[in-house]
Amino acid sequence: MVSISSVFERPTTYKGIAGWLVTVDHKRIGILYGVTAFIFFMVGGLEALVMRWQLARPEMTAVTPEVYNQMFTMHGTTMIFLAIMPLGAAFFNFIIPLQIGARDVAFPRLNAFSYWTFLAGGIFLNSSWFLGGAPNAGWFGYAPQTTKLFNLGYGIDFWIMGLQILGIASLAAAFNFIVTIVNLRAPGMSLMKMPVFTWMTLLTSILLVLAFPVITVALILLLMDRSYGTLFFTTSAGGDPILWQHLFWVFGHPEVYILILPAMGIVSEVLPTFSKKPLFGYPVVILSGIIIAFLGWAVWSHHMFTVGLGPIANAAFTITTMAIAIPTGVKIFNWIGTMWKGSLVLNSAMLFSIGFILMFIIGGLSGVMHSSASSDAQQQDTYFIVAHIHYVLFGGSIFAIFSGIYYWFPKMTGKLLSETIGKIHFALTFAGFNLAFFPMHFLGLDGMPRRVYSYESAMGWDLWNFVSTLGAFMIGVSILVFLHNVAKSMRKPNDAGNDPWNGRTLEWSISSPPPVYNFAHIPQVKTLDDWWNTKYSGKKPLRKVAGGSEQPSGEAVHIELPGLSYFPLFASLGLLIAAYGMMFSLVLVVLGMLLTMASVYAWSLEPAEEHSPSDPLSLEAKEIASLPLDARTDRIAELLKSSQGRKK
Amino acid sequence: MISKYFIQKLLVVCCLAATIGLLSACASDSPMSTFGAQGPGAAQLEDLFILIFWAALVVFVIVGGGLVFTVVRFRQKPGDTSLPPQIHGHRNLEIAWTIAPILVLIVIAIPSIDGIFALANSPDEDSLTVTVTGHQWWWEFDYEDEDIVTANELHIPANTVVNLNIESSDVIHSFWVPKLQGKIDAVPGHSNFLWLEADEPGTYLGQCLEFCGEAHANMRFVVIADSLEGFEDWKANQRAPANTPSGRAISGSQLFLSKGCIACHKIDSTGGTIGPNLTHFASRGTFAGSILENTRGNLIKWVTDPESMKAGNQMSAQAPVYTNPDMAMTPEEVSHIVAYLQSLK
Amino acid sequence: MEPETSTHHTTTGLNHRKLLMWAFLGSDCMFFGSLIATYLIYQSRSIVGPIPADILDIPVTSVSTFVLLMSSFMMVLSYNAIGKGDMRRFRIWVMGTILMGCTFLGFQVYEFREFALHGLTPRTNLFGSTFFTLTGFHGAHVTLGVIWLASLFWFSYKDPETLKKDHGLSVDLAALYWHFVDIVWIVIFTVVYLIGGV
Amino acid sequence: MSASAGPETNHPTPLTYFKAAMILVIITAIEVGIVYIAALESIMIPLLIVLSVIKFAIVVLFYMHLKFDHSLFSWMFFGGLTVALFAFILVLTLFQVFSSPSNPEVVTVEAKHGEVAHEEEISKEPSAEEETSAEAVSTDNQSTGNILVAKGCGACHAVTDVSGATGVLGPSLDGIGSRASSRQQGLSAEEYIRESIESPAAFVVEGFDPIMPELRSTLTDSEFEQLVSYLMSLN
Repeated sequence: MVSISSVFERPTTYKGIAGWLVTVDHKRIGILYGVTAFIFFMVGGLEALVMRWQLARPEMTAVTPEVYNQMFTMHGTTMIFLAIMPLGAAFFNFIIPLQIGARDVAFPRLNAFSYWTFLAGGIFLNSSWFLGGAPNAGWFGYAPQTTKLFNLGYGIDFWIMGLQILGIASLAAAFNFIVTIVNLRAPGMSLMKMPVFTWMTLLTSILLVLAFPVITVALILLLMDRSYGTLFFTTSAGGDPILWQHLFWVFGHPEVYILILPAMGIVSEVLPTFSKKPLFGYPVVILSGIIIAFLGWAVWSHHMFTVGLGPIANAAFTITTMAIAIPTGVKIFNWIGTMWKGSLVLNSAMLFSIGFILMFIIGGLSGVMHSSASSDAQQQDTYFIVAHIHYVLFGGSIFAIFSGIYYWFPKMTGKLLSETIGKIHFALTFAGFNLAFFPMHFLGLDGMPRRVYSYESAMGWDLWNFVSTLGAFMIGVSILVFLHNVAKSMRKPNDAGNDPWNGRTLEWSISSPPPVYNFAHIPQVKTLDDWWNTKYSGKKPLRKVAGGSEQPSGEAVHIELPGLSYFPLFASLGLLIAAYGMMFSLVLVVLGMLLTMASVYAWSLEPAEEHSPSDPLSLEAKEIASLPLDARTDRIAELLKSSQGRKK
Repeated sequence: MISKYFIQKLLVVCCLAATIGLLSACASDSPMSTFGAQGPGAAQLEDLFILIFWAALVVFVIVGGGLVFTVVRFRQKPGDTSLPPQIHGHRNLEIAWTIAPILVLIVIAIPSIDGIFALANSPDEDSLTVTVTGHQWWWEFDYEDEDIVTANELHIPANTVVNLNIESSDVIHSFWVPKLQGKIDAVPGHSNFLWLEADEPGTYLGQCLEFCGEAHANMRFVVIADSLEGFEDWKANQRAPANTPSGRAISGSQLFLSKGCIACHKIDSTGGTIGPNLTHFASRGTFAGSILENTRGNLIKWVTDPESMKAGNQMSAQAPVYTNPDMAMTPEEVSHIVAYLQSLK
Repeated sequence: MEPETSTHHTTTGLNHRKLLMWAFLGSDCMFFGSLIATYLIYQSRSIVGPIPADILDIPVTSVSTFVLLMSSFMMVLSYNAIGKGDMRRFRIWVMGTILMGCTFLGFQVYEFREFALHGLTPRTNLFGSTFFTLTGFHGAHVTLGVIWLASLFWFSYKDPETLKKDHGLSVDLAALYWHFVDIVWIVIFTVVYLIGGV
Repeated sequence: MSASAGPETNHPTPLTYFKAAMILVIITAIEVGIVYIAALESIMIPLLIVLSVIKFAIVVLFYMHLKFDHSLFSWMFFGGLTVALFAFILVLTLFQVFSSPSNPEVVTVEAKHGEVAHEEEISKEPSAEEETSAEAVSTDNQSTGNILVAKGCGACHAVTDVSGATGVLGPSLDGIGSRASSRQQGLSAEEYIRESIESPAAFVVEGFDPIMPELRSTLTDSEFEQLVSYLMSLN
């Protein structure tokens, strides 16, 4: 095949920044996702602190109402699309191929494209602060507040185009993980032998590919209204703002499960490991995950109980919403069942998981409180709802993500995080979180509306707002403690070993950090928790510590790895340029789209697995593949050691 | 060991007691609190919430307590490296804890659905009807049968059902008087229904609850429940034509025309409908989305520079006196206009 | 046009790219579902005319529908040809599909122009907004399909052997996309033109 | 190369494809026929839906060869389709698309806008005018006269026939449609009116103060067009 290499030499470098720019390795992409998303998480957190500062006392004037509106819009949008979702994606990327015994994801270059597009969307969205003001109509962007008639600036256009770009990134990633999980499982790993985290990733990806097209359409309608004068949300022409709400929440509710299902998956990995027991009722946990994912399509109107859908619709959605509590409750009981009679190792990862369950119980119960449409008439759009979503998304998702970080950090870096600092981090987070968000229940029941930049002392909301602000800053401190922990760990030599937690799933069977090709030999899976069962099946694994998969197989394997590529990066860059063009210049739109299209063409003509002969990785992989099974493990350890030397 | 468990259980109980104490403590002092309902609508919702709250609390104590107990009881003993029993599940137990939440949910679902229909159906459909229109950022109350249009202050007779048609002229707002009834959104192009009833004469705070733009936080209103006679007096006053100005108010009334205020504000039958109807402005206790007390000092500040009193308001953005330097008012002109406004009893 | 990581073992024995295509088509159902639902909600809510019955031309659209259905027929024949390694027939049928796709797009351009002349633009009323958006996005899908097929046509000269690989997988994927665009039109033709247009 | 597009031998022959194409064409012809047969009006919609579902199924099963392929593909496609059908039928139900137009909530909304497409007499009316006027703007004077009042113009400007427009602050608008063309050199009546609304300070009639507020931003494009064409009609 005549490759474009005549024009464009295929990248070969793995070193330095250039190595990261052209990488297609799922582990590197996972780390990129994690680091980028954590930075956005801190940006969103700073926005939250600005808001809490403004609300610490009545009638503060730290920010203007307009800036405050931009703050809460960007806080919500950032946390959902730029922090929690991509932090989940970081784990998908790093862990899923390892858990299912694969060399990489199904489409490595598409995976790189997902990351770069996500980064482009994040940069684009946040650049709005410097280009005429951030979006200011809430993360839900209700029309007609977002139409040109009521919102003239560029902010909403940034929001629309930013979400479209992030939608492309999320869709590409979700398709990738569906195919990966369906098609790249190790031999013998049937669906019911898949780790729970892998299951929840599959469900999340399915929800994503079904939910995102809906918001894409809604955003297109809004964009056309704003840019081309269509009438979808122009009420004087008969346009109906309720249509926006339906489209938004048909997407928005599954989106909530997109945020929480990976968290449930992480917790379902951490609890059994540190209880030294299998997950209690594995099939039931999977089934309730499936039920939650699909009931999610029948409950969205509970976000709209007060828009006047009529009593019959409200009653119907009350019942479906309450029904969600059943599979959720079942999961919680199964988690407690997992710990029951276990031998619980209460380290940082486990503490965050236990904290997750406790906070999620509170968030779930306050959710049941306003699943009742009539009770919700007194709670909708008050701080009670703010408390609820933070108990679910912070007490839920973020706690689980921290748990996942403490759990998998040794696998990702080869280094253990400090347990002492980890426990301080947990204590600060737990206390700060409850201090910040529990009082919001009181504020809501006392009638404090959401999204107000100020309040009067006469309303009687002073005390709890002040307490809440204290808690918020405590969370801020806890993040600094966490960063300190990471920084400290990164400076010490590798000390984790391959399997520091006596893990259950395949990722613990290989070295930490794993070699580029993950498994020198694709494992054969016989049971659920295969690695654990291998270890305890009577015949002790010969070289548990040395790394490398032990399951022998007669099949001769030729390690082939995806080739590096420039084009995912260029395709994403084109999208970014085109998005700016949508606002400032048609020329940029054309240039950006041309760049993207050219990159996609070049990409599809570029063979997936071709390596230039000088590619060091290719040589390495070929060398490993040629070794006899016994010798591979040692060679990998050697290579890893020397690659670390090279880095310094 | 046992004493340690005891202390931890005690801690849990204390936390819960504190929670309940806090819940009841915060109920009293806020004028917007959803506790201490003052009308039958809000009272039903409050009863419902308290029922759900207790159900939730029981569930929390059982499940959360169970979790804490499990964690404390089964934590790894120092030096213990043995494997616990490997239990994979227990079918009957799992069926039991699937059914248990269903039962709890049925208990709260029935009164919830009852509440939904109670909220949607007026107990007295022929009673006084008011059309409420949300504007950025103030509320208009139109008593169509009585030929009265007012703003930011909804007068109702106490002990009487009042039917409200909730509409919007621009973006989505939400009408909420927590002491009297649950909220409902004001959606442009739709007409939503809500009914209210106040047990006693009094003043009840309300606020827009759906984010509606820059001055969302400053879009409040009050519901004033009058005695039956008081309400009749109020109606009679509101129906009367505006007072004829005298003294300084005469020049104020001329400025009201020449400065273009009339383009948005109606007095009697002339004027626009973009801003609040000012025919009986001086009879209202508050203005500017009910955030400012209707005093001379506040009025002078407001008419001089509305933006400083309520950021984002439409008047400072649109009225030529604020946008066109040639049209700006002198302090004297302001005081004349305020005199005129204060004469509109 | 090499399938990614094709030489690897796959759990189901199915090709990655084909799985991806079907997942995408499942997802695209939600995309067109949203647009069609928007159309149905708004079709009778326009405040000013023209309304669908005034302006939709069923006979003309029936012809363009026929064209699109026939393009699907040709597409399936070209897929059949590549499966048998018959490159000549493949080129004939795929070119036929491209031309029919272009004809369909021509009809759409004619229709849009005609409507604009009769006072219906996306800014006229809700019917205009939803109609142009729905059929416009369908047209965009057709355009993308035409570009895709044209690339395959070009590729059949450049590297015919790769194209024949895996029973013509690359053609199969393009064909699935093309047929999907066809079935979306089947729904639009019924819902917008036949039911809504009279 | 173990991963293939599926067992090719199972796929239908060109003859099957041809038969499928013929069935598709015949069904399409029947569908178009049904629309023009008055006798079938009452069952037209269900009939059309059934026929298009058959067409849909033929293309999916034969042309997209789901009938012969791995069942996983069917799961993926019909899974997406099912969720789409479920969610959007629910949405359409909530918007009462399937219920009769006499439903009270629909009437509130539609009565406001004064037109229901199902009620033929009303909806056909503007269409007759459509033929002569390319501008899709209703020319019902009274209703656009109302816009004058609703948007506050009537507070300052008077129009004899409109009861709410009695203001004296600004010039009377009677006959503006014919007068406006002579007001400003080089500007047509329509251009003058547009300019005057968009930037009120541009031309101030002698004897009046420059106090007209900028109200263009409170009007939607279609409202603005209605207002302009209404003013143009005042001769």
